[in-house]
Order: sequence, then structure tokens, then C-alpha cells
Amino acid sequence: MAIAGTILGRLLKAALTLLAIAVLNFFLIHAAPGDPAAVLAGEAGAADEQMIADLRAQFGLDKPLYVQLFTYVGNILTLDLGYSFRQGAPVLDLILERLPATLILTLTAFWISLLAGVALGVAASARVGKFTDSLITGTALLFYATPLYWAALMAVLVFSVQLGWLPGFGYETVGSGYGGFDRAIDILKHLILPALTLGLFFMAVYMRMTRASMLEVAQQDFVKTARAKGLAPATIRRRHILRNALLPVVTLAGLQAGQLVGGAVLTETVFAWPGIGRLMFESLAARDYNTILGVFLVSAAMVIIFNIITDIVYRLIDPRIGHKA
Amino acid sequence: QQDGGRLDLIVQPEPPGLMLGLVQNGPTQMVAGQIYEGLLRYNTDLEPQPSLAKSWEIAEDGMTYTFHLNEGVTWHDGTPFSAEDVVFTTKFLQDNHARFRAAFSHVESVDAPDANTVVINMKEPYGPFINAFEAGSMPIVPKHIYEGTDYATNEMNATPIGTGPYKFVEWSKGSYIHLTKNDDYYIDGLPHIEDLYYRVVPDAASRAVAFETGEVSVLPGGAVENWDVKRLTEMDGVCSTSKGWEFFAPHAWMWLNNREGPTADKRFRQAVMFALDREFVKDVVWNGFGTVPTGPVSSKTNFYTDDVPQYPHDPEKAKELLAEMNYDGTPVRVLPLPYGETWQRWAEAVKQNLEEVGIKVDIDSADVAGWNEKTASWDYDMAFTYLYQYGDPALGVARNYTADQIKKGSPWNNVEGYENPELDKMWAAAAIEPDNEKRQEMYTEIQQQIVEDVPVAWLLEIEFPTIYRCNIKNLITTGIGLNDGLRDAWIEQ
Amino acid sequence: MSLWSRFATNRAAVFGLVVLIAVILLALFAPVMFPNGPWQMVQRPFLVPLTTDGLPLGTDTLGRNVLAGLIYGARVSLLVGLVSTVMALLIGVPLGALAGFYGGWVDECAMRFTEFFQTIPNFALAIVLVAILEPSLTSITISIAIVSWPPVARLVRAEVMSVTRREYVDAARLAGLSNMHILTRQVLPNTVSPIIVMASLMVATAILLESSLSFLGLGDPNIMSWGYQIGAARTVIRSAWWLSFFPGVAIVLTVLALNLIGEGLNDALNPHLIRKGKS
Amino acid sequence: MSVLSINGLSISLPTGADRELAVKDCTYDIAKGEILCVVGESGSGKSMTANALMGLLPEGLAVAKGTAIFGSTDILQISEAEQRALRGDRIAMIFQEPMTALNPLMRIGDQIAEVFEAHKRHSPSERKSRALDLVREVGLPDPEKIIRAFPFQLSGGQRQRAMIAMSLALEPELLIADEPTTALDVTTQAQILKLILDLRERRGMAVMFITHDFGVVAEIADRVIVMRHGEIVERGTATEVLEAPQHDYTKRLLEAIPTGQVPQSVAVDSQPALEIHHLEKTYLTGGGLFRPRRDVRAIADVSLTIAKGEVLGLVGESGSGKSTLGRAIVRLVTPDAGEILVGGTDMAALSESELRAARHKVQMVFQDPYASLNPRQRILRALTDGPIAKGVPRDKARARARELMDTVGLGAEAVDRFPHEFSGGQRQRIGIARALAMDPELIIADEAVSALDVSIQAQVLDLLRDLRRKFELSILFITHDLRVAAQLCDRIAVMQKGQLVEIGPVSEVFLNPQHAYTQKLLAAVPGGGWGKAAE
Ligand SMILES: Nc1ncnc2c1ncn2[C@@H]1O[C@H](COP(=O)(O)OP(=O)(O)OP(=O)(O)O)[C@@H](O)[C@H]1O
Ligand SMILES: Nc1ncnc2c1ncn2[C@@H]1O[C@H](COP(=O)(O)OP(=O)(O)OP(=O)(O)O)[C@@H](O)[C@H]1O
Ligand SMILES: [Mg+2]
Ligand SMILES: [Mg+2]
Repeated sequence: MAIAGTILGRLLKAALTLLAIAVLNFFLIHAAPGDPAAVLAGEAGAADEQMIADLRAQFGLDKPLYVQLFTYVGNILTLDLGYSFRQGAPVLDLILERLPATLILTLTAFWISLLAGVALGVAASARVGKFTDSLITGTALLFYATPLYWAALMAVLVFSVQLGWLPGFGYETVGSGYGGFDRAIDILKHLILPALTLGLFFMAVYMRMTRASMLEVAQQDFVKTARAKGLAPATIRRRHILRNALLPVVTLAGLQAGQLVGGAVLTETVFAWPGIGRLMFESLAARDYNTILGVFLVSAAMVIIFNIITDIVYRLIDPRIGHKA
Repeated sequence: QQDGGRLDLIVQPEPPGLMLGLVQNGPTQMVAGQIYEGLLRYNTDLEPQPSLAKSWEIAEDGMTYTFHLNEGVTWHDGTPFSAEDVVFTTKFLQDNHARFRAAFSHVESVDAPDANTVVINMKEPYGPFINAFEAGSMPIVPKHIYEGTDYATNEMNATPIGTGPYKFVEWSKGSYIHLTKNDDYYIDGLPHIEDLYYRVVPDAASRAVAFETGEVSVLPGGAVENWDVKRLTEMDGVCSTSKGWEFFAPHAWMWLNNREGPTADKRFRQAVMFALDREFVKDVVWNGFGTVPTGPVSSKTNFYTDDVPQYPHDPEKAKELLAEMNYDGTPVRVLPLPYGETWQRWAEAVKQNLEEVGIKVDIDSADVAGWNEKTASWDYDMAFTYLYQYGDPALGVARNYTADQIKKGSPWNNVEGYENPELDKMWAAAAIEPDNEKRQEMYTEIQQQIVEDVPVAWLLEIEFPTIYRCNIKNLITTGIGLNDGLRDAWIEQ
Repeated sequence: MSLWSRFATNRAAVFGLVVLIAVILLALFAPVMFPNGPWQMVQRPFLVPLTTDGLPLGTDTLGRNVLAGLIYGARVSLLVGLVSTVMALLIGVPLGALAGFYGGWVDECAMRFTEFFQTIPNFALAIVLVAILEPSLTSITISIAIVSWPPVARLVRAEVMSVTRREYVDAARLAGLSNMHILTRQVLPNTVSPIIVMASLMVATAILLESSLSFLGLGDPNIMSWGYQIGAARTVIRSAWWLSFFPGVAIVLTVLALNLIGEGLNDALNPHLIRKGKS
Repeated sequence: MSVLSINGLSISLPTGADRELAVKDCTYDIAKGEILCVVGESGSGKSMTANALMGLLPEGLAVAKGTAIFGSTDILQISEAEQRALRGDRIAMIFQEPMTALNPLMRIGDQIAEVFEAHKRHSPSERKSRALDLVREVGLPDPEKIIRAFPFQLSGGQRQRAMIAMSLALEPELLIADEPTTALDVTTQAQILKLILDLRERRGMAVMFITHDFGVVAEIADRVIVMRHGEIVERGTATEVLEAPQHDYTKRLLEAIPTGQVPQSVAVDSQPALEIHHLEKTYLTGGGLFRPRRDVRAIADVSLTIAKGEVLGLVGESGSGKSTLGRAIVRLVTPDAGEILVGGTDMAALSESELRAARHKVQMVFQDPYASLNPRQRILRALTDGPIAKGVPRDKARARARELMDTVGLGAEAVDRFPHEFSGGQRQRIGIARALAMDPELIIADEAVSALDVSIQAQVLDLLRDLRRKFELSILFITHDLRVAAQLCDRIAVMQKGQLVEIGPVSEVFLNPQHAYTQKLLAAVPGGGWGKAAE
């Protein structure tokens, strides 16, 4: 009951935050040089003043900025993200069309990085100071320091061009006529390279964090208690240290998960992945105001939703939260 | 000739829409050129060929154009096509197509005396008019879908309906556009290919990979950076051609701001021309493709002459000119075209050339929107661009040099601000001169004068090689190449 | 043990420091080594490394010396990294300090403001900012600073909060010292260690961010940077691997060095954390 | 028959430590059913001995030589696996800090049942019911609920009982308790001690009980070992050691212990330095997501006065609101209602800037000598910042700082050093000097000696006594140690759950407590024996 209430309150606050974000973004985007009419006219290969003026009127760009803002905010309040004149479709449709691809990519990368990162972190902390530890930490540091796009380029070169094992770009085999399971397998094949390159960096982050956290928790008193019980080291690590060490990792993961939606611009570009990040980037170049604003709004909403999810997960792991202390 | 098969092509960038009457940028033309058709096509010598019109007559005095349309043509949704659609199209495009509007400003009226005949009456004779009927210049749009609606927001824009050889199937945004064979096409036996997939791959290197791995088999001009062209064409079973750009004859130059700054001085502009090593750029940046131009008119365009003042790479000469005008070292801003690495390298090369003769250069940066904004509002010193010539100086060249084309807000007109009333008169006269020999004389004079004045720095007649697998036959048959060429193409299995 | 001697026992950190100093020296002496700058077209394009005297790393697409570009690129990377980090600190530290010190509505406002910047994905925000301000060294630096300050603010806030709860701060209050005095003289000096550690890592992140922006074509076109070199070379990556390879290695090395230094500092500044397993 | 016999045990410290051996050449036995108390001040090697026996020495420390025969094996020589089999089964251990010794994320029952699992006893369901039995045996209330609770839901004393339950699970022959009651308040401490005595009775196990509190020793020890710098300096039965100590060190330790004797208090009846009227403070906590709001009434309608030159002791168990009251007086906590009159001005009503000017009148000496000095500031700064802010010229403030350092017995030159160069007791003196530097009328000492070893504690108390005479200071002395309170104070105030339940002269309160809570508190003091009023 009380929980439902607080969640509701939180959602309300989130909605207000979102609105504020929308307004700020509105000004941000409109501060950029150029406008969608000029871009569209420019791309037409020939244009005259009349055409640009027509386009501006059509997009409502001839009105004063505050009127445009009010219209926009009004639209948002009715859950209407507006219309993309450039793409000739409602922004919501455009976003929904791209969202699955992005989510598949980023969630896969997220889980790969989280699971592998935690596993490696645990492995490294268990053999702290030994060769395995140095190897894992060294590799992680290398991943951490490698620019993502560079790793992506190299991965395509090796696995796609040289070895021919995996498709180098795209979301699925175009026009393959696959359906159901075959299609899933096909998408999976396309997914491997981008998800791995996207995941490497965060894997390094999680690995370092898990390792540090494990070592820190291992110093705590209750671990000594567990040892005094005569428990085997592996049990202690799994049951006592790991669970406690995961708490900061969960916080970080929550933060990162929120950024997933808009955070994959580079990967989506290099791998021609038809996701939201690229939509944002391309819309930005075209000053497709409504689309950029829509993408930002959706990703901000994701951040907020993931924050709430993180809180819930945190609560599941840590009984101290949510009970009367 | 074999039927069937599937063709994967690159389209870059992803088109904003496929309704050719509303959007006419390059990628849209390339895809929608298979869906929509014009009245005519042009072969690689720019001679008119039948398309929707099976024959046509031009009156002696050049005042009347009569088109006889093919019979039995239907729209993709089954509705019969008729002359009414053509008449409607001329109205539709008035609102949405600047180049059409300019060409049709010479037109008095358009009539459809019967279902298969269209008659255009002119206000005055207009020499280049017969070059204005291909799909990009005048795509015929369906009256039954658009009449009485708000064109821009018509829902059918998402599923374009044309008369062309291929029908729209699906557009997976960010991924591909799928067209399929129009089985009811009015020319029996055409087209040959079953499915077309236009693939969207935003990164140039990935596009090269896509071609290498066989995922796509046609790279239209400009799809990969020039440095990759050589490597790709040397692969087994790969062909390339420079054909298919004759109608456009893309011509690259730098606008030099004639209004203010050092570039307002003619000697400075000439110095720039002498300072540039255009052959080097052609060889290195463009991998040897293209031709160094002599002036505003491409050597592929009608009425070209090379009898003009020459500007070879001569840094000493440039320095002399700069000394003569007492150039004070004011830095100039160079605005590159935001179309990829090639253009960026080009700007860097220009910067090096100019700095060698003592001109201080800052490269300005802008994305597409910023570039539009800056050129359209004349906020630049030198700005890269390239424009199509559409086969005739009156269509594709005059707009960049006449005073009546000095209008803020568009990057397609006389952006440099060149004013020469003498020449303005001559441009006007040449456009409506019916006698081609006289036209040639006039254009020669114009070219000589303009090259002397250097309003812009002409850089290159661009050549965009199309790279494709050799088993694709008849890929490019017209002067606009891939834009309408797939009607005749077939794949050897 | 002094800070330095604690730092010096960490071999990896010392290695990082040596690499960083080498990079700094190269950057400083770039104009001496290549007085004509990195843009000069000196030879035929695409010369393979180690095949031509004076061009150990070969030439690029326009025949420019790759080595010269690499060394000039170091200047940009370091400059952007350092300046943007300093700027981010200038925003984040005061904001976080005030929020942590005063708590209540000051904290609430500051944290809402911070949260706000965190709801837009970092890289996307940086892209938008650079596009709006138009790419130049200044705008890139500012954008990176703007996207990197929120974590600083959060860290400083948490640190200040914990230090503010210590008894010596209460003692300072009882001594009648003003809030500003307490914050700047008593609290902040005791939060510097984690800030320094974070700053060293931020420099590394900023270098990566700059290179990513350049790669996307959002770099300052008048400036030779590593990201630019890779971005420019990616289209020829098949035929001229070295053009993107060397700048990539340079980024990895520099970022690695900064990370190692950061970890070394962390260990040296927080001696109470028993360092395990590092020789 | 001895359960464990230790012979010549030495434990080496890592290089660079303050001494070479943490424990040096220790030899002693523990007999079945015996409670052996190991006492000694901080750092004397008590814990390390215990850890060595459990095979839980921290990294860097190692057994240098010696044997420890348990049963028939030398448990210092056996492999890690064998040690593990021993731990929890035949030797069990309880730690000092009940708040952190339990895994915060695991239910109590599971943590107890885990001992069975570690040694592969019983089936999983049987383990559950055994855990329940144990919880019942250690006297935890509502056992069914407790085994399903998480540690944070238990009080410190309850957690310590849970720990004990865990250690008893497999009926060990030897129980090692490393300061198991130090972190608990007196009443809880008394319960735990009783529990251990009971269990010893019932089960007949041997107990090695580590402590630094001689009160506790008097309460439970059969035999005592006194350690210093890793060496055993004295050994014997409890009575021998407590009543006839042989070694100088033991004597000093025993002398330093505040006696249970209550001085006949002299009523101080000069003008009030502090008057508190109807003070109220309620903390509002929580209110986050998922966390309901909670009110804690930390001060409930408290009124009292302190006369000039008087020392008022404030006692009460943990959480009773003592610190809150002290902090409210100096306005580190803003009270909700009531008046705090210091020399006539109402501190509770002052504005921020007025307050800053009035602050010097009341100063505070803090509990933790380590946290109360800024580690990055020289002592001189710590002593002069306040006076200078108050308007004292710099030179004068410096001269006074040196003078005060002399007064507290540290020497004027020490002002140029950093806090980390001082020991805990020395730091506490600096804290006192800092308070004095402000020329206060009243000093609040919140657990000012609780963190110190007994011998140092005695020195600081002496110093306070001196200063009070010298400067005519009023002191509010907050403590939970009734013995200490009895030593120093003129009057005693007793707090419970935010309320002042009793206040009066020391002898009155200690010898003739009126309130039931006060009686309970006094009874709980280990080694009690009040009633010997000094003449
Ligand atoms: N983890 C460790 N690493 C290095 N030295 C240690 C460690 N733990 C304790 N020591 C040192 O070992 C010596 C003995 O410490 P021990 O913990 O046994 O003292 P103690 O008598 O239990 O003191 P206390 O009453 O404070 O608990 C001390 O000098 C201490 O500094
Ligand atoms: N800042 C705070 N916020 C909320 N509750 C608090 C705060 N400080 C103290 N409390 C609560 O107020 C009550 C009184 O606390 P206080 O610290 O005054 O007790 P104490 O008598 O000093 O105890 P101890 O002997 O443990 O120091 C406790 O229940 C405590 O949990
Ligand atoms: Mg101990
Ligand atoms: Mg307290």
C-alpha cells in the first residue's frame, strides 16, 4: 500500500522532471544553427525562398519561439510527441519502430557486460595478486582504455571480413524471408559483434568495480564470522561476500541501464544497426526537432524508469531498505 | 536476358521520404526513380528517349510541346494512368519543386485534349525545356491520390504509388527499402529483376565491407570513399563505370564571397585559382577520377568551351597577385561540404595550398544544417559545394551567376554574390535563343568573361564511378544512371 | 611514508607516469620536432611505415607525416582532457560541496539539477552540444566538461557530507567559524584525495570522448587529433591499417597510463585501504 | 585436565610495524569448564592470540613459534582444511562488534543453520529446528520471529546473543570471546555476561574471555592473564590478581580504574551557568522511497540547571538522548521547543550570526579523539582559529595556545605538530585545550574518556578535575560509565528514552536511587559493589 503510494508519488515527480527536461531540450535544440526547413530545402537539390518559407509555415517554424514551445508542451501533455516532417511520420511511430533494435542490442550488451564483468571480478578477487588476477585486471584495463569505435572497426575487420564468421553490420539478413526461430537466430548472429564491442567497456567497468567491492567486503567483520564457523572459502565468497559486494554494482548498473537507449550512437553507426541512437544522430544533422526531442524524452523516461527499477532490485537484495530500521 | 533475382544496392544517406513529388534529394531520386516516372528519359548523350510519353513533337517556333502518352499504363494500385495525371502533376509540382517551378515559369498553359495527349504551350521559346522531363525534374504523380488533399501530410506518402517498373513494398527505417517488380508494367518483359533492396549503411567503411562480402552488389557513385574505389574495382568479378552522371554533370567549386573580405578583390580570387593544385586533388583525393574544369560549364554539358583564361597551379603568380593587392594577411574561413571524408580532405588540401602562398586559412566546420545556414545567409569566405548542370547552361549554370539569383536563404543560387549586368542580359538572351549556334557563341563569351572574373573557384568535374558485380547487365543505360536504370537491368545467374 | 614513496611502490602506476610524461614531453616539443606542423603534405600518400627515411610511421591519405600528426595530436588530447576536467571540477566541486554541506533544499535543488544532466545520455548530450556550438576546440572542451561534471558533483557531495559529520567540523562550528570558512578550510581539504583520483580518471575519459566526437566528424577541423586521425583513416582501414592503428595505440596507451596513475594515486592517497596483491 | 594448552606462542608482525612480535612467548592452559580472562590494554596482543588459535590471523601476521595443543593435536601446525573442520565445531568464537559481525543480507536463522551446513550435520530441515532451539536457549525473545529476521532488525544485545547461539551450535569444547560486551551498554552487557556464565554451567565448556574491563573480570573470571606489549605480565586466579597484584603494570591498571566508591558530594549553590527549560527535540527520519517516516523523540521535556563550577554527570543507556541534549545546548542540534539559557542568553533563540558570537561560552570535548581533530591542520591552527574568529589578536591567540598546551601537559612546542603525531589520550587533551581556548563558561564533555584505555582515562579525568578548580568551569559530563561519573561529578542526571528520570547529588543517586530505571542501571554495572560511601 505505502509502497504503491510512494511509487506513484515518484512517478508523478518523474513526470514533472520529464516535462522540465522537455522544455530545456526544446531550447537546447532550437539553439543549434539551421532549421529543418533549410535542411530539407537544401537537400532537395534546388530550392528558392518561397519553398523554404512554405516549409517553415508548414512546420510551424514561422511562429514565435514561445508559441512553438507552448504547442510542444501541450502536445507532450497529451502524450503526443509530434510529427516528423522530415520523415513524414509521427515521432512516436519512428521511435517505436527503432526502439526494439536498440533495446535488443543494448540489453544484450548490458547483460553480457554485467554477467561477464561480475564473473571476472569475482575470479580476479579470488586470486588476488596471482597471475590470473593480473591477467584479468590487465585485460579489463585494456578494454577500458580502448576507444569503442576502434574496437568495433577491428572486430568487423577480423571476424567479418577476414574470417567471414559473422555479419559485419545490419540487424538481420535483409529479405531473407526468415520467420520465427530462423529469424531469431539470424538476428542473434548479427547481434554478436555489436553487442560484444558495446559490452567490452562496461564489462571492464563492472569487473573493476566487482573486484574492488569483493576485496573490500572481504575485510568486513561478518566474513571473519563466517570463517569462524568453518565454512569453505568458496561458500563464503558466494554466500557472504558476493551478495554484499553486488550492492554498489547494482547501483552502477542501474545508472548505466538508464543510459542504454541513447548511449549506443557509435556502435549503431559503425554496425549500421537501425536503432534510436542513430535516429537521434541523423535527426540532429537534419534538425528534425520533434524527433530529437522525442528521442531525448524517451531516453530520459528510460533513465527514470531504470532508476525506479534499480531501487526495487536494491530492495530485493538488501532487506535493510524498506523495513523499519 | 534473364528474369528474376534480387539486387541489393546501397542508398546513402537514408532518404527522408520516397514521394518524389515532395522530396527530390539524391537518395530519394535514386530509389523513387524506380517507382515514379517522368515523361521522358535521356540517354548518355542527353538525347530525349521515350518513357511515359512514347513520342513527342516540338513546334517549329518552339512555342508548343505535344506529348503522346503510352496506352494501358496503370498506377501501382491499379487505377489507369491518363493525361489528367500529367496536368495535375504540373500543379502539384508548382508548390513543391523549385527546379520545376523555374523551368515552368516559361510555360503558358498545360492541356490534356484527350486521355493520351498532353500539350504544353509556352510563353516564349525556351531552348533547354526539352531537358526538363525526366523523373527527377518532373515526376508524374497520381491525381487520384493527391487531388484535394494536403500533399505534405497525405498518408499515402509512406507507401508511394507510381507507374514505374518497381513497386514499393516495405521500408524498414534505418535498415533497408524493399521494392518489387511491377508485374503490370506497360512494357512487356520489363523489368527483369524480381526484388530490389536499397540498404542503409551509415558508415562508409561498412559499405565497402558490405560490397566485399557480397551483401550488396551495387555501390552507387559516392557510396564509398574514393580511396576504397581502387581496391574494390580490382576485386575479381567487379566492374565499374563512370557513366550515368551525364545529365547531372556534377561540378564542384568553392564559392568565394564577392561581397566582403579579401575575396571581394578579383586579384585575390585569381590568386586562389593559381594557388590551388587542382590536379593533385584530382589524383590524390579523388583517386584520379574527374576532370579539372576550365570554368563554370562542365565539359559534359552542352555549349561548353575550353577557350577561356587558364589557371594552372602557379604559386608564384598567386603571390604576385597578392602582393599587388597588398593582401594584409586577413585570415579566410573555408567551409567544407559536410558530406564525408573526401570533402574534408579536400578542404585540408586547399588550406595547405593557400597557406603555401601566404593566405591564412581557418577551416570552418558545420554539419549539413549548419552548412545550409551559413551558405544561405552568406556567412562564409570560401565554401565548398557541387551542383548538377542538367545538360544545359540555362538549367544548371545560369542560376549561380546571374544577379536576379542573389537571394538569401537558398544554397542553390548565386550565393557568391557575383554581379555583372552585361552578362545577365546575355544569359537571359541565350536561354530563349532558338538557334543553337548563336547560343554557343553567347555561352562562349559568357564563359570567357566569368572565368576572367573568378566569382567562384572551380575545382573539379566530379566523376562518381558506380561499382557493381559484373554479372549485373544493362545496369546503366541513361544519363541519370541508377536513378532510372534498373528498368532494363538484369542479372546473369 | 610519503605520498611519493607510496606511489612509487606501485610499479604499474610508475609505468603510467613514465608514459604520461613521455606523451607530455612529445606534445611540448612538437613544434621543435615538426616546425611545419602536422598538415604539410610531405610525400606521396599511403607510404607504408618504415619504408621511407624520415617517415617512420608512413604517410596518410594526403601524404602527410603520420608521426607528426600523432605528436601534434597528443597536444590536443592532453589539452582537451586537462582543460575539460578542470572545467568540470570548477562546476562540480562547488555545486557538490554546497549541496553536501548545507543539505536541505540546497541539496535538493543541486541534486535535481545534477540529475537533470544525467537523464540525457552522456555521449548523446555531448554530440548535441558540439553540434549546437559548432565543432571547435573550445566547444568540444566545453561540451565534454558539461557532460562530465555530474559525477564530480555527486562524489564531492558524498565526501563533504561524510566529512561534515566528523567531529572536528562540529568543533569548528563551536569555535564560531563562518560556514564558508568551515567549508573551504576544514571540509574541502579533506576531500581532495578522492577528487584527485577521480580527476585523473576523468582526463582519461575526456580523451576518449574527444576522440569519439572526432571520429563522428565532430572534431575541430583545424586541429590534428588522434580521434581525427582514426576517423579519417577508417575508410581506408583495409588498405592502410597503420593510419588508424598508431593513433589507436596512442589513445590506448595514454588512457591506460592515466588509469594506472589514477589507481596508483588512489592507493597512495588512501593508505588505510590495505592494498592487496600489487607489488 | 586442560582443554587447551599453549606453549611458547609467538606471533610475528609484518616488517615496519611498531614492534616485532604481536605476541611473545606466551604459555598458559585453559581447563574444562573454566573461564580464563585475558586482559590488557589496546594493542597488547589479546585478539591476535585468539585469531592464531582459530587460524584466522590477518595477512602479514604469522605464528613464529610455539604450540597450542587442543585435544591431542597442535592446532597451529595443522592444515587449513583441518583447521576449518575444527572451527565452529570444537572451537567457536564471538567477536566484539555485534553490529557488523553478522551478514546484513542473511536471515538470522540461516546464519545459524549455516554452522551445521559447514560441518555437514543434520538435514536441512533439522538444521532449521536446531537453530530455533539455539535461539531459544540464548534467551532471545520470540524465537520463531527472530530466526526469520535480518540482523538490522535486532538490537546490539540481541545480535550478540545470536552470535553466541551460532557459536554454541555444535557444542564446542572451547569458546573464545573477544571483547563480546565492549560495544554494549551496561544493562545489555550484564545480560550477556550472565548468559555466558549460565552456559558454562550447563555445558561445561572452557571459555577464553578477552576484555580490557576489570569490572567484567571481577564478574566472571576464574583465572586471569594480564598482557602487555604481547607478553604475559601477570597470571593467577581472579581474586589473586584483583586483590593482590604483583606486577607494577597490573597495579597501575587497577589503580586507574575508577573505584566503586562514591565521594560525599559537596553541594554547589552558586549562580546557574546553564538553565534548561522544557527542552524538546524530535528527529524525523526516513521518508525515502519504500521507507516509512519515523519520529524519534530524543529529548522529551527536559529541564535542569548547572551551577557555576559544578560538574553534572549525565548518564543513561545508549540512545537515551544524552548526546542530543549536549548538542542541543551548543546548538549543533536545533531544539524544537524550550529554552537554553547560558549566562542569561537563550541559545535556542539566537540567529545564525548572533549565535556565532555567543558560541564561545559553551564548548565541547568530543568522544572520538581521532575524529575530532582535522588531520590536515596543525594543532596551532586548531587552537587559534576560534579565538581569532572571536576577535582575539593573532599573537595573543598564539601565546595562549602555547600556554594551554602546557596546561594540559603536552608542552608548548607541540603546537606545530599534526594530530596524527599524537596518541589518543594526547589528542583528547588537545581537544580539551581547544575548548579552553575559547574561554568558555561551560564545557560539554560527551563521552570524552570512553574511547581511552583505563590508564589514560584516569589521566584525562585528573586533568579535568584540575581545570575545573583552576578556571571555575562548569562541566556537563556525558557518559555511560557510572564509575567514571561517580568519580568526577557533583550531581548526576539520569536519562531514559529522552526523559530526565532522576537528578540529584552523586551520593544520593548512587546510594539511594529513587527511580526504578536508575536502580536497574546501577545493578547492571559489572563488579558493582556500590554502597561504600567514602567518609
Ligand atoms: N591486520 C593487522 N596487520 C598488522 N598488524 C596488526 C593487525 N592487527 C593487529 N595488528 C597489531 O598487532 C598487535 C596486537 O594487536 P591485537 O589486535 O591483538 O591487540 P588487542 O590486545 O586485541 O587490542 P584491542 O584491545 O585494541 O583489541 C598490535 O600492535 C597491532 O597494531
Ligand atoms: N541525526 C539524527 N537523526 C535521527 N535520529 C537521531 C539522530 N541522532 C540521534 N538520533 C536518535 O535519537 C535518539 C537519541 O540519540 P542520542 O545520540 O542522543 O543518544 P545517546 O544517549 O547519546 O546514546 P549513546 O550512548 O549511544 O551515545 C536515538 O534513538 C537516536 O537513534
Ligand atoms: Mg582486540
Ligand atoms: Mg551519545
